[in-house]
This record gives sequence, C-alpha cells and structure tokens, in this order.
Amino acid sequence: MKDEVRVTIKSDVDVVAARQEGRALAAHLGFSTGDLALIATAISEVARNIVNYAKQGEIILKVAEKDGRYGIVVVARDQGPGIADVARAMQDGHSTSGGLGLGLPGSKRVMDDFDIVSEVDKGTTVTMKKWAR
Amino acid sequence: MKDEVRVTIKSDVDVVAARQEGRALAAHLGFSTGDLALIATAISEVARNIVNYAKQGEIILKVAEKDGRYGIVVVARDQGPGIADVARAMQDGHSTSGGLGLGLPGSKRVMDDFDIVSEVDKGTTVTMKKWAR
Amino acid sequence: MRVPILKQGPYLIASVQSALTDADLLQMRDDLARLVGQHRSHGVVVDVTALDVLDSFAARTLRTMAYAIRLRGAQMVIVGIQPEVAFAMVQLGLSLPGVDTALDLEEGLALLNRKTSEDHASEG
Amino acid sequence: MRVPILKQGPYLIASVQSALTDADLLQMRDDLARLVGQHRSHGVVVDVTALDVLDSFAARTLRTMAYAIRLRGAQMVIVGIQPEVAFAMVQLGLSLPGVDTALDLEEGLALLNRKTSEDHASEG
Ligand SMILES: Nc1ncnc2c1ncn2[C@@H]1O[C@H](COP(=O)(O)OP(=O)(O)O)[C@@H](O)[C@H]1O
Ligand SMILES: Nc1ncnc2c1ncn2[C@@H]1O[C@H](COP(=O)(O)OP(=O)(O)O)[C@@H](O)[C@H]1O
Repeated sequence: MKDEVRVTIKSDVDVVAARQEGRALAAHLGFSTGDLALIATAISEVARNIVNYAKQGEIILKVAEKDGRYGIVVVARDQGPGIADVARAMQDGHSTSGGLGLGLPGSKRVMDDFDIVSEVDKGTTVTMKKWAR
Repeated sequence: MKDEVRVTIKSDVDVVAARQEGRALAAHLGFSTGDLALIATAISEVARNIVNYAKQGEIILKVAEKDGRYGIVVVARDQGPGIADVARAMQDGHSTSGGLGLGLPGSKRVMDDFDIVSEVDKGTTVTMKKWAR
Repeated sequence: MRVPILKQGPYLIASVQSALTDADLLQMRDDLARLVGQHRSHGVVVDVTALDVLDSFAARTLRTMAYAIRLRGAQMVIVGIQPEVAFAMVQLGLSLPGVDTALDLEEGLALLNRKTSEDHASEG
Repeated sequence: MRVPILKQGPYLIASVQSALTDADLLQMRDDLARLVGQHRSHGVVVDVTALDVLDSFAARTLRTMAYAIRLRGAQMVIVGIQPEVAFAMVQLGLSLPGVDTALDLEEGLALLNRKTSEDHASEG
C-alpha cells in the first residue's frame, strides 16, 4: 500500500477517480461500508468544487496512525480564486453557483476533522480526516 | 453578426422581442438547446421587470470572448425607481407585486455570472453572462 | 396574437403560439374561462408545444388559470412542454403544483377522458 | 459511460453504472426527457443499485430530472439506493423532496403501475 495517493483534478472524470481511490484506500484501512460511503461522498464534494470553482487542483489521500488506530486524510488543494467569506461558504445552503450549498458543510459533518484554508486569488485547501472504528 | 443588439423595452411585446433576439444571438454562438431556453427565460424575466417596475428601459445583448470560448452578455438597464433592498429582492419568493419572486434569483441560478446594481430613484442595471460549453 | 381556441366535443383546445405576449396569455385565460361556460365544456387542453420559454409570469398565469377553470367545474391539462423548457423551468425554480400535464394533445385528451369519467363514475 | 436506457412496455428503465460522471448524469437527464416523448412513456425508473455515492450534484440533478419529467406528463421513480448510500445522503443533509423512491426495480415498476392506473382506475 502506498503511503500517499495523488489524483490530479481537472474534470468530472477525475472526480470519479478520486472518490474511487479514496474508497479503495479506506477499505484497505478497515473502514465499515457505511464509512466508505461517507468518505467517498465527501471526496466527491471537495473534488467537484475544484473543478467547478478552481478549474484544476489535486486530491491527496494519506494514511494517519495514532495509538494503533488508522485513519484517512483527504487533502483537496487548488490555486483557484479562493473563497472571500469562508464562514458563509460553510453555511448549509450557501452556494454561488446555484448548487445545493451542502458540499462543504455536509463534508464537515461526516468527517471527524475538517479544516479549510482559503485566500482570495491564492487558492483553497481543505483537509479532512476520519478514523476507522 | 452585429457586436451588440439593443432592444428598447416599453411593453410586453418588447419582452418577446428581447428574448427572441437573445436566443438568436446565443444560437449563433453555439449554445446548446438547453442553454438557449435558460438564456431566453432569464432575458424574459429581467425584461419583464423593466416593464413592470420601471415602465421603460433597454436590453443590450453582447458577445463575450475569453480564451477562445464564447459567451453572451445580457444587460438590462432602466432609470426606474430602483430597488431599496437588493439582497431582499434576490431572495426566492420575494415580490412587491404579487409575482412569484423568482425572476431575479432564478435568473442568477441559470446564468454563470449575475450582477445587479440599483439605486433608489436612479434605476437598476442587471448584467448577466453565460459561457457556451 | 390571440391564442386560437378550438371546440372539440366536450373539450376546448387552446394552441399557444411561440411569440406569446403577457397580454395574449391573459386574453387566453379570460377567453377560456368564458368559453367553458358558453360551451359547457368539461375540459380544457392548453397546448404549449410551440412555446420556447415558460417564464415566471407564464407559470403563474397557467397555475391561476388551472385553478379558476376547476372552480368553473372543468379540468385543465397542459400539454407539450418541451424537454428544454421543462429543465429551464425547474432550474429557475418554477413549478406547476396541482396542475395536470401530459406529453401531447393525444395524451392530454386521454387524460381528460379518464378524469371526467372519474367524476361520472362517482356520480352514479 | 452513457447510461443505458431500456424501453419496457410503457416505461423506460435507466440503469446507472458505478462510475457515473457529472456529464453522464446530465446526458441521462437529457436522454430521458427526449425518450419519454419519443416512446410516449408514462413512467421512468432510474436504477441506482450500482451507485456507491450519491452526492449533492447527483441529488440535485435527480430532483431536477424528476420535476422536468413530470412536466412532460410522466412519472419518475428512483430505485436501488443502497442502505449506506442512503445514510451518507442523510448525514450530508441531502434529500429528494417530492421524488418517488422504491426498494428495487420490481417495486419501482409496481409503484409506476399504481401511479398510472390511478389515472386509469375510473376509466372502466
Ligand atoms: N475550491 C473552491 N474554490 C473557490 N470557491 C469554492 C471552493 N469550494 C467551495 N467554494 C465556494 O463555497 C461555496 C459553497 O460550497 P459547497 O458547500 O460545496 O456548495 P456548492 O458547491 O453546492 O455551491 C461555493 O458555492 C463556492 O462559492
Ligand atoms: N428593474 C426593476 N426596477 C425596480 N424594482 C425591481 C426591478 N426588478 C425587480 N425589482 C424588484 O425586485 C422584486 C423581485 O423581482 P423578481 O425576483 O423578478 O420577482 P417578481 O417580479 O415576480 O416580483 C420585485 O418584486 C421588485 O420589487
């Protein structure tokens, strides 16, 4: 098993690839079927945001370990336009594109850790973690 | 193909003319049938708002180009009463005339860019853009 | 242009043309409500096949019309909403709650036949 | 990969595959709206049994699709949402308001039969 998987995100096909890679890695780490669906969905959301708002970027999947427990780390990174009001973007239903506005807040809900750093004109990095039970 | 089409908006007949001109220009730019319906509907909404709320004004249709991609720019401009609370007017279901209150927020949803500038007693300008895929 | 309205047996058929103005739509609404009474029609088909845009004013007027015609004791069905018009409506947030729709004139008339025999069924 | 769409009597069945891209989903949406007219179908089953993720884009598109197909005079039902996919949707905050769902293809077809015969019930 590789320590790190990188998926370049440029189009909707890469969004599928990223969630499949994430699911495979998480399955390997012993996550339950329920958790696999949560992880794959969260990856799908942040990867699509890259395509929609930043045109391109990457998803990095890593293994975390702490006190003998394994976890998955998902980093979604782009050098796109960034988010002016991150607090607002994290609100349920807020979308600048006519979307449902549930991608970011929903992903935060289903992962154990969720961190977002964004700077206008510099880009956005979302880092999410989930531990296997 | 002219670079710019102007349609004077004074009555419901002009609303039809504006959306037909917009559809023709967009068809020329290679938009899909689905997008043509979206563009024509959005033009219909902002043109009708001119008739309803400002009595008269104009719709300006322009071509945009960026990195070899074409787009359509729709400007709806009037010197009517303006909108006191633009944020409120942009909310689904808000109408001061017993309408559905979906014209402005709906148009924003279906176009790629949407910008509205309004000043009380001065008038309103809506600028919308959509890119051909 | 005034929307032509045809009488076909117990039904009325209104065929909307592409360049439908708000005034034409309101005229059709009033014509239909009047003609339903005049011809004692049991149903109305509004055919929008030719229409390339169904915006918020049209959606609202069609809704109002369907309810008013029901209050006059008849049924109304809208037929011929084109796929791209349907998607545009949905994306704009428009809907026709409580209004019957069918694919085309034939299906619309079939729906009216079923609906009106429903009324008669419970009558007997 | 384009979603295969089968005609079965008065219905259309779309069988979504696991690696569904956004473009595939939009293509299926457009194909279904067109085919409903072409085959005069009264109902559409979208089978998502193979799907392991139903994210916010998919949820929104399925909703749009169901409403648009209704405007075209047909019924749509989604079948085969897997338990873990359903839980993930709920936890993310996604829902399919006003959209019919059934356990599997068989139940979906039965639901369509009931829905469309509801219209027909009073015919005889
Ligand atoms: N990678 C990104 N780059 C720039 N803006 C983003 C990015 N991701 C999200 N956003 C902004 O945050 C908003 C909320 O995102 P999200 O919750 O995923 O909902 P949606 O994508 O449905 O709008 C988006 O509408 C967009 O304005
Ligand atoms: N051009 C305009 N001039 C003045 N007020 C406007 C204009 N366009 C929209 N408005 C205001 O914004 C509100 C919302 O507009 P809209 O979303 O199109 O819904 P509706 O026209 O159905 O009310 C209107 O009710 C009106 O008060």
